[in-house]
Amino acid sequence: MDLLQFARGPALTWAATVFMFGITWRLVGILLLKRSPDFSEARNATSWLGAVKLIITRSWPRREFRQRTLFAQSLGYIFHVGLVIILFGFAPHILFFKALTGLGWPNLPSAFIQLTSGITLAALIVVLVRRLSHPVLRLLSNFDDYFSWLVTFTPVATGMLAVAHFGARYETLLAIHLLSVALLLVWFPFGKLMHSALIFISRGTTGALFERKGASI
Amino acid sequence: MNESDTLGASLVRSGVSRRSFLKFCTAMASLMALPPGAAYAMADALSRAQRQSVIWLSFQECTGCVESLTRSFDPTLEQMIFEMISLDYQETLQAASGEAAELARVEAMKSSYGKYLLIVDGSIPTKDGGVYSTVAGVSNYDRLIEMAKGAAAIVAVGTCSSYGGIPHANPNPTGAVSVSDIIKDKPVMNVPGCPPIPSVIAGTLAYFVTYGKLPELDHIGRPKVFYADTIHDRCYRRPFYDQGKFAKTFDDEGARNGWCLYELGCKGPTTYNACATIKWNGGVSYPIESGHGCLGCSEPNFWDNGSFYRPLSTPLASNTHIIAAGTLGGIAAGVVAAGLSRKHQTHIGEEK
Amino acid sequence: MSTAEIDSTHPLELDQPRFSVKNPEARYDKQGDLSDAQRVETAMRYFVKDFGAVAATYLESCIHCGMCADACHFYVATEDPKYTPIWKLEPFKQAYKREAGPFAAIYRALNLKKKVTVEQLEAWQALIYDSCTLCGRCTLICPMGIDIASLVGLARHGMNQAGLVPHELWAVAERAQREGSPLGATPKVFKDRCEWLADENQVAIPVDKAQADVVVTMSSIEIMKYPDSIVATAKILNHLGLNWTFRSDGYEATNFGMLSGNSAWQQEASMKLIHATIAAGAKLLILPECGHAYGAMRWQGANIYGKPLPFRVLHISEFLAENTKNGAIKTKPLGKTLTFHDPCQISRRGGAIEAPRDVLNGLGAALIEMKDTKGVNWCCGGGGGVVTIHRADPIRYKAFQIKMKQVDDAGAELLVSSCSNCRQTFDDGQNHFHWDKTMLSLLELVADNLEDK
Amino acid sequence: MNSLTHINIKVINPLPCQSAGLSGNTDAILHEILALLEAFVATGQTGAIDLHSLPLTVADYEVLRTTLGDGEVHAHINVIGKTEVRETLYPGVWWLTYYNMEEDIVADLLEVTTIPEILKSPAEDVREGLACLRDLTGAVTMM
Repeated sequence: MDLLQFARGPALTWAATVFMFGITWRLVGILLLKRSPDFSEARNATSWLGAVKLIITRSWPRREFRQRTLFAQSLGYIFHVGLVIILFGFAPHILFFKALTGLGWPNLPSAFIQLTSGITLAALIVVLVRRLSHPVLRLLSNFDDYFSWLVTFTPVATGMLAVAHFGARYETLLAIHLLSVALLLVWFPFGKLMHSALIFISRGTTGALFERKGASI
Repeated sequence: MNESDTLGASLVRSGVSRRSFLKFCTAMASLMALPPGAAYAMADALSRAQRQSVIWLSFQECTGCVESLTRSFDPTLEQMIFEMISLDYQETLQAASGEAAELARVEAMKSSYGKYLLIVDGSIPTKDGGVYSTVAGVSNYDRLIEMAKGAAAIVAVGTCSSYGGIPHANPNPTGAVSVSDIIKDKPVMNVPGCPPIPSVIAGTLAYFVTYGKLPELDHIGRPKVFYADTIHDRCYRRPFYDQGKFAKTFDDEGARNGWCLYELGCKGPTTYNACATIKWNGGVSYPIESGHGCLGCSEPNFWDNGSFYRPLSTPLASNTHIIAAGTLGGIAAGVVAAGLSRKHQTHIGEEK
Repeated sequence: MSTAEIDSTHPLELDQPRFSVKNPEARYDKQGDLSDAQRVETAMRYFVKDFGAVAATYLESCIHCGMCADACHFYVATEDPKYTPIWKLEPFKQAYKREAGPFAAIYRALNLKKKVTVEQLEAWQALIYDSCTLCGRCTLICPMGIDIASLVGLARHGMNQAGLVPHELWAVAERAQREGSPLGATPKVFKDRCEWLADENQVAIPVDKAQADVVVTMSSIEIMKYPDSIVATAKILNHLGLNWTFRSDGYEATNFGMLSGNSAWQQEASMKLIHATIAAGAKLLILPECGHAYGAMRWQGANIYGKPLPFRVLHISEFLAENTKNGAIKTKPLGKTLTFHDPCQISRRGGAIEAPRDVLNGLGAALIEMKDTKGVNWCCGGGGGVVTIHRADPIRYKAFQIKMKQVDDAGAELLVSSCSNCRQTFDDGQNHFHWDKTMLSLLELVADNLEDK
Repeated sequence: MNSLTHINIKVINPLPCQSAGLSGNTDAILHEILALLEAFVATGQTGAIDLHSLPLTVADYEVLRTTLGDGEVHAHINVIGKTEVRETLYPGVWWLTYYNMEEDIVADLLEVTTIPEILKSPAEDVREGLACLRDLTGAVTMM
């Protein structure tokens, strides 16, 4: 079995298995913890509306916070949007999803994907530099932050190299790219990357609790 | 050296003019991307060389490789290689049969011991003592060991002898292996392809006859002159790949417009061969030009790389049952973890 | 440190703009005689006890983006990264990951998250208590929607059980538990005061009526420092002709058990009010101008009681708003511009955002909103028990400068709020900076301008 | 669709083109010829360029063909398919095109030399020819 076969075969299978195993473990482990009933008289009965509202509105900062968080927010948006475009717009990726789910959709031009990848990589590097240099971020950061950055950065970088056939033979680059994705999948449930699922739960929880009280969300 | 023993002399005897020989050398040099001047040096060296003794062993194979070489559309040019070699044993082509044939092999081995070139097509079954393929009562394995001893070099023609090929494909019932899996102490060159391009077989043989050594090989034993680039690198449809224009089915608008076949499972990006440049049937076409994706036949394990129509960027197998089991396991682990935490918390509550 | 010692060597200081215990010469920021190991063990157990699904969701969700720092007045005022709100929870998070999270077994087995140490907990005392007013501004900036303030509140439970509460906060909480009030407003003092105020102001102040429709509570800060609020409350309720009463078995609305992290004390204080209201057969419990008292009773009271409360709970500003809107309270036009400081626990976290504005609207006052107002208002810096802690004064004053600038920029003639703890923090800040703005009480403003019937 | 010819396959030219279908490689080739010719004049060193190995468009070929033009010599060799040998407008620069029996180009070369090897009569052939001629004329074989 060569590297590419390993990457496309067992590596992806087991990475996906660990991914699903870890995600369900973590989510079930959190959600099944005890929950106390709230007997207080609700100000607003439709607390689920608050959950929806906060999930949507927290996607951009309130006017009052805009000035202080503009840079961080923009940076976050750039690389997140970039990742989404790359992940869901690039033809080979769509084929990947189609093979898994049977669902396909039109792809974006490859040149546009390459440009997006370049911008995303640049933004990710700025993210890292900022994390290393900003006093607050440096204090907060731990292994998870840096490793999660690495496993996000690597697939983008190796993907770009594979598309450009640069640095090694294509099958090697493709294998490395797929292995880096496997690493991402394996790490995903155990680190902060889980925020892509938890963001809805966390925002929704606060939104519902606060809407009940009529508190600011 | 007696001049009448030279290749040049023997060519003349068999009616090949020196100009046509030079033309052959020019074509071969161009094919192998040798420096343009090399054709003359090649012709010069060849005409003064002795005919190379070649012993060709066919093992677990389909004879497609020999067919490819002998039935090419352009017989005179590629087949000229047969003028340059003394094919002392080839079961399909030789006139002799039975004991006479085996005797010819032994004879050739003795007379050219240490100098003959051993060509192998077909894989070597190793299971059950190699009983699945025998010639004259001798297993392919034993015959290869025996014949490899006196060979100057070995050329594995075709994917079967190079990498095991189709007999090696899962579940590999005969325990088929490649030449290089068995022979470790001789230079082995792989000329894979199912079958290899005739000019590639001829070109690599011409190189050995000319220079007395194997050309530069890549990491899996293939001559770099023919196997340095992927089909994808040299594909005329490549610009469509770069633009992200893909045929989605074999008869859609994209297919009619000649768009890239990546999504239809083309293995061009990971297949190293010269099909896109040399092409087949005398340069007429090659699979992609005929509208079908590359199967990757010159690569190891090409038969086991999922469906020929499965795009390269997709997982090889959809092991949904394993992933589903993982998901269920995760739910179980989550329930246990939450249960333990709750129990722990209740315990603390009671302590108080 | 024993109880007697607290009373004798660290007495209350009631002659300063800010009421607390005197600044201790020697600090005792550890309570009880637990060994270090026991303190850690206790803190862990009580941390773990609190990790329900909600807290777990929050603790799992943090992406270390650091934005919460930009919402926190202590960080913005000092730019010291340790005041980043989520950093204040580091040992708490550590305990969660190690002891209660879904991967706790792995974290423990591989020691990926170290055990929390007593040094860590001591160092974090200053972050969990001194530099967090539980104002929840960070909750509004968090892109993951994590309610950081609620987590700090939970973290205080373990700290309290481990005996790691700042000296002054523990002293007032302990006194509140023992005497019924953190600042010496014992039932006797309270009753005497009401009697004296009634005489002095010619206003009926019913105490301990056996039956009443409305039970009213006060904050000890009001009782001891702003007794006019008692008079104002009485005036308004009498004006409305309601059958109301104070109850000497349930008058103290502040809950230092909650602020210091002592759940048992918190429960006891809340149950007093609940029982008193039920005993009076009242349908309404009015909470005074006190921020955390609102959160403690309005949103946690029923959960402490274990079932829905058999009466309504209103903050005085909500009560005033209801009666202003229905026309029961009529006031003389104020004719002045004013700006309103939203108390965090009532506005941002309590949900009573529009009530004070409805009241001010009824007063005919020209309300000039501050730049960041309502839910995103800057905290005064004194909530969550911080104002009692002398050690926290330097950063509290720094944070207060943000507030002063906000008020000055609004440029209104009057400054009003509806929280006596904010009010005393403002008084203290005004005194410290020799500022020209004095914080007024919304309640008193209404009472002073009542239209005679 | 009743015949294969109705299948509408358009084969496109893969090379990136700048203008008028040119890849830009012709300039490079012309400069290489110049360098080879200079070297040949100075030192007598012959040289060659294998056009088959270069990515050239149809338009490139056309430009090269018209730029180099046809010189005085145009020879045909008939061995296993034809071979065309042309001198260009620039003496010493030869264009050799080798075809197989199916008339596909198997090699396409530009040579810088006085006369391409393939035009010369090989010495052995000359000797053999001499022998044959002697046999024919009955002269005494001296070899």
